[in-house]
Amino acid sequence: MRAENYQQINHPPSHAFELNFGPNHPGIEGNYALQVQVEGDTVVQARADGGYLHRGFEKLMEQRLWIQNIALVPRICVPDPSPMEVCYSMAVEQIAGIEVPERAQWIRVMQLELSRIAAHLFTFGGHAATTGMYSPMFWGVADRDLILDLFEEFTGGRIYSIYNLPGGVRRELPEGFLQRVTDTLDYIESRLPDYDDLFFKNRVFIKRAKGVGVTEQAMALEYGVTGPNLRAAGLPFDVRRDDPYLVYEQLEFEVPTEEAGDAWARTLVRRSELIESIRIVRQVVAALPDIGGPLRTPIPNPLAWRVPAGESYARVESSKGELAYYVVSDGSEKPWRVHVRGPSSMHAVQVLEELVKGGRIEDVAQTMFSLDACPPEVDR
Amino acid sequence: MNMDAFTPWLDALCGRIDGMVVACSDLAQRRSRIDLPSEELTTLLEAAKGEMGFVHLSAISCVDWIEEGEFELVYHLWSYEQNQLLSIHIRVARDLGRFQSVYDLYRPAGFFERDIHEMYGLYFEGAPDMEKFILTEWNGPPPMRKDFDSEAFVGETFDWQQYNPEWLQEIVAAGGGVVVPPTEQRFSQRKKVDGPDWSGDHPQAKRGQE
Amino acid sequence: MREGDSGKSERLRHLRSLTEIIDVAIQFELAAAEFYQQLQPQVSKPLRWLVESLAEEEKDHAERLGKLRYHPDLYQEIQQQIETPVTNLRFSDGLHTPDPKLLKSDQDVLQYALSRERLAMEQYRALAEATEPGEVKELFQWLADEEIEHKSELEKRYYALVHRGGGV
Amino acid sequence: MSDYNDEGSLLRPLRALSFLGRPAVTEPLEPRLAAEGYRGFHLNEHAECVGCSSCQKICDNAAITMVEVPELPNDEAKGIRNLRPAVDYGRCCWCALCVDICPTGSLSLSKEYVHTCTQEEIDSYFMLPNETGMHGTFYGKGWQKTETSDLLDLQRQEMGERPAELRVDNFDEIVDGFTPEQAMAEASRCVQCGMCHDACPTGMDAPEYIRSIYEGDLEQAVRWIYQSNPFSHVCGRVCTHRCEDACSIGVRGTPLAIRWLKRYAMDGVSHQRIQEITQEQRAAESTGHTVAVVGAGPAGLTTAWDLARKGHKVVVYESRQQPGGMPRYGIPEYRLPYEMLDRDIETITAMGVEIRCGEEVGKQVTMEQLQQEYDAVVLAIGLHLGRSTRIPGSDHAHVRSAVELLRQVTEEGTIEVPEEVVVIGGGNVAMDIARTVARLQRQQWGGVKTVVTALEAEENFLADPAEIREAAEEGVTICPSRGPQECVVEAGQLQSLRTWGVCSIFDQQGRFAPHYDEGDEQCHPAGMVIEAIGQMSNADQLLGDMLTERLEWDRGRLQVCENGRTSETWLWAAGDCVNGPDVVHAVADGHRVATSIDEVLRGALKHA
Repeated sequence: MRAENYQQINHPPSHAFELNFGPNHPGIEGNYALQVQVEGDTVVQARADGGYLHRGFEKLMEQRLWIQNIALVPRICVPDPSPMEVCYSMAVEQIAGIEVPERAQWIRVMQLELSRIAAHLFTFGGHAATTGMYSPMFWGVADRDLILDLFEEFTGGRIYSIYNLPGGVRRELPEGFLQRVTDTLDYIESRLPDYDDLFFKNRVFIKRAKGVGVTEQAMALEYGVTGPNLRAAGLPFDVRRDDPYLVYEQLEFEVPTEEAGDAWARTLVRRSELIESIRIVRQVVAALPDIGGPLRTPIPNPLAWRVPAGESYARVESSKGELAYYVVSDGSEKPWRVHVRGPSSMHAVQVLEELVKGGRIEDVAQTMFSLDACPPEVDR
Repeated sequence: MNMDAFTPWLDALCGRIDGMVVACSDLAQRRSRIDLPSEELTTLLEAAKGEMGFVHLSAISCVDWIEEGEFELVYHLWSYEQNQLLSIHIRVARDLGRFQSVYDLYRPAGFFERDIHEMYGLYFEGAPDMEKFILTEWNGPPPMRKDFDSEAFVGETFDWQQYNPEWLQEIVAAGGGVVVPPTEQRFSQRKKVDGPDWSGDHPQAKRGQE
Repeated sequence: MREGDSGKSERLRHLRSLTEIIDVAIQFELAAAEFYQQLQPQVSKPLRWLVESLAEEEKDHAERLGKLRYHPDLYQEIQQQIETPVTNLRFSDGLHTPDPKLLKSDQDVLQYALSRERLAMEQYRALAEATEPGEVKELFQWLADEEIEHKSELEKRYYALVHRGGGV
Repeated sequence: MSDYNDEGSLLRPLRALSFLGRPAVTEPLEPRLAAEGYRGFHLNEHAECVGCSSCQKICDNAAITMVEVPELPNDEAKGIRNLRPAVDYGRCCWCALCVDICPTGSLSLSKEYVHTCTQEEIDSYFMLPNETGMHGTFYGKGWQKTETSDLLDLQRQEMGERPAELRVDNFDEIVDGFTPEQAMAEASRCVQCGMCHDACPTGMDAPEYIRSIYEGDLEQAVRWIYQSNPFSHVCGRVCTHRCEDACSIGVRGTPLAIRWLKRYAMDGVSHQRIQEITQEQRAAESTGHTVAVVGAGPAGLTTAWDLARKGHKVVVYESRQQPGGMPRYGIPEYRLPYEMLDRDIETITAMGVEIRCGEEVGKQVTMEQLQQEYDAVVLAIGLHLGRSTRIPGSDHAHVRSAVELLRQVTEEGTIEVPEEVVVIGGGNVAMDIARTVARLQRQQWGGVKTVVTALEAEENFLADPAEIREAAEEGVTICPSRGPQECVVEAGQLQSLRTWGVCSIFDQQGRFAPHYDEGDEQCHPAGMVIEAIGQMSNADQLLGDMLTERLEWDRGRLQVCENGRTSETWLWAAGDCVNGPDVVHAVADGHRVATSIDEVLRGALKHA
């Protein structure tokens, strides 16, 4: 909401104050607002306010050719764009009945997991910053950049890969790329003790994060929470394992959980997941040289391609949780409907409103970041 | 988890609920689709949630079938017990503009129904909050409706950036210049030609100079 | 100056012989042009342009030779007396006129024109062969080359017409 | 699960102090180049780009504007436009779909990361990419089209055809036609650039009918086809398909089989339905004007078709026993079954065109009569006479003209051929007669001994490459670069054709000027020599001396204005006799002439 349109909520004269978090706030990935009422340092009421990043993607997608949307979807989630293009491609492939060549599936897994590592590093940084720790923030952003270097090399773009097409991926990996992936993963692994020292096992951080923004399992299930936030409440559910796609069935990885469901538990789950993702990428790196074949099942000329009438609900596990695309085709050159189910639309609205209630002002930002709330996913 | 229970349950459900159709059920792909009359929705949701553990409402999708005058609502349910996704499809009249909320059964509906109300103008009765969320400052029609032309809105509301760089001035001076502006070829703006125009003389115009 | 005067008259004497050759050649070309001009109304209208263009060409050739005749360089260059070969008379052979009724088509007209050019070419070539090496021989050779040029130009038109089905 | 009870340590963060002892990470100030394959700013090889606008069509952000650059070549026949994409970097999203769809492969992206400027320099966001890039320095190509990323299908669907051994002894049509799957796949390759439309003499709406085929709506395709061509069955089979020469897919791949797609659409709709569809465009009322057309070939009948659907009464005079002109009397049936030609003609007569066969102008009826009886007359008599090389011996009775022989085959069904035949010529007519003779030889002699001698080297043959290939498959011997010198006759019997080798065929200006190697002499044994070289008309004979004299002529051909009108206000001329031989050109001409006549007649109506 623009400042000039802001109308103060009339509340009874009391010692309650109203505070606006956002739409520009360092505790938010992007632009988002949380209007909170505080009594003293305690939040008594909260209301999420979205729309600052609304670009009408779902409407736009109804006006564009099937493959043009590939250039659009990564923009729905800036910190973790790859699942968007993979999930959209999967949805289209399901409707059109396109088999994706095996090599492309492995490469997609690598892309998704690298993207998850980058996203988690980013979240660590952001989370650390909300608790006043700026070195881990710089580290998170800087180390994420090393992953972006890899993305630049194999997809052609640092953030928005636009690397997938329905049917596969757009180009072959560069010469010697897998070695550089290994090197970068080695480096990031070697950095974990540093992160532990400064962040995960930092007493200050633990004190700040423990017990903050608790989602017990029952509540998490009730509110539709997914992803690391659900696993931090003890439910070992992961789309990759339980509704598998691509070649995840052939990969070995754990689904780490925590029980407490608080900010620290969520961060610990992400830390474990990052290690699992490194493990997955290493398996892909080891397997890829032996997986030949094409990278892409050719699709008809995209200027004329008509996806047969039908619908599909494609799901992937993004760094934030269950990401799904509901795509409907009426048999024309463009989608009839694309519904993006961003995982943050659950934990960034109703859950967030609930969690900050009763907490302290200084924990609001931390709660948001520990939930890994991604506003563009909500706004679309 | 009792994986074998799902299909019999689905079959039995058809007997219990009038007009329910299992459009497809692919257990290996973990996808099933049910079509049913909108008034039976709550019955089905209660059964799914209570009997088969479909506790997770993954999403509610709305599709505007404008020519049929209907909104299609799709409830995507996931059962952590069955590891199955159940898509429940119902149709509601577009004109009516209201439908019952399932918030009492599924809290996530709070977000999805609010979103659908905002984007499609379909009001959900019994929902806790139908306030605007994303389009706080929007007073136009619900934009996701098929009859709202967002590009026309953009065209009327915003100016196209005008450029006149030196290289273009030179080309114009030499007799060239902009021939096909992007709007003409933009897929969404492309004129839909229904068929040949036989009224006039045989057209000979060259495409390159259009 | 006397030397110069006598030198000049000497040159003129030679020149007259050379110019005579050129004059004959010019006459040949002009006669051809005239022939084509007279032929024009006698052939079918669609062929007239072709006959006319041939007349124009022959006139062009004559003009070209005319320019050569008065070219000042020629005065200085030519040192040699010519014995006009007997074959010179052959020019007249080329001047026979065909029956216009036989020239029914563009192909007929072109064939006739080609035969004329071939004749002239052969004539100059024979003259060149019968002449001692020197400027005069070169002149004949040059004239022969000119006719080859005319002939090959006509041949191109002929091929384009007959073998490629295109315009003349 | 991690150790949730870990309380953490206050001292552990101090370990980070060790970073003070580590060397600092420094990055140089110079701009660094991006990775290979980075999607930077656009590069465009202007010499390769054909201005097809595919980049503009795929751009989801409307970032591309097509700008006409007058200094660049513009050649409709070759499918080259002087349009080049200009990119608005306020809109571009660097997806590189433009690169991957580019039919020529001229587009790529650079390895530069950054462009920025002040508001005053905002014009710099709009640029015309060239070979060097937007900052004037070439840093190497980043994202380029690869085989995997290429979004176009460059390979044409293989047209099924009967193998040589099955076709060489009969006149059944050779090609099978596309299956629906093939047609769909072939149609899907089209990028709708419209180069084909611009190159087509009659401006066929090929992009539209290809799209209709792709959409499975063959009736709509037929509608689009009939927008510009009543000889749709004929052109779907034997058109010289200049459209395919201009097709931008053909720059790197095989051009779309536009002609076969047209054939597919026409064959896919019943004859009955085609007639119904074409009747949609018939004028409701008659104008009362009458037009006579001389010659029932493509030009004449197209004129008649156009005029008839506009409500004029049209009578076509045809000297031969059947209408169709060259498609019937010049094209062998294995390429164009008479039935398909008959269908086209039936569609035309169903529009109300009356065809009077066996009425030869100059004999049964005179031009003067036509002038008096009709409001306008169209001369569309084609080029039905074959030229002769007039080499020595070419006046022998067994030295024949190809067009006459082909006509004889059509009229009589077959002719007797000797065991050895030599054809002179390298065009499609030469191939037609050679392959016809080959079939007859197979029928009459059990084997093929047909030799084609042509002045041209094989790469310069005027004939379609497919024709040459198929002729060779059928046993015809192709002898390129042979110049005919003499038809050798001994004791009144034709023995052979004597040829010289051709060392060069064009002069420096590209004009036809064969040079022979007289030492390279061959004698091709021949019981018959067929001359398949130039063609001509007998317009002046048909017109009569008076009219011939009255009319204006241009280089031996009837002089017509751009609309096909002669110097006589009542007389128009169309087709091969004006433009030279080509069926689709004749159709185009027919339209042009009909439009002109219609305008004149309507003008007369207004003034009357």
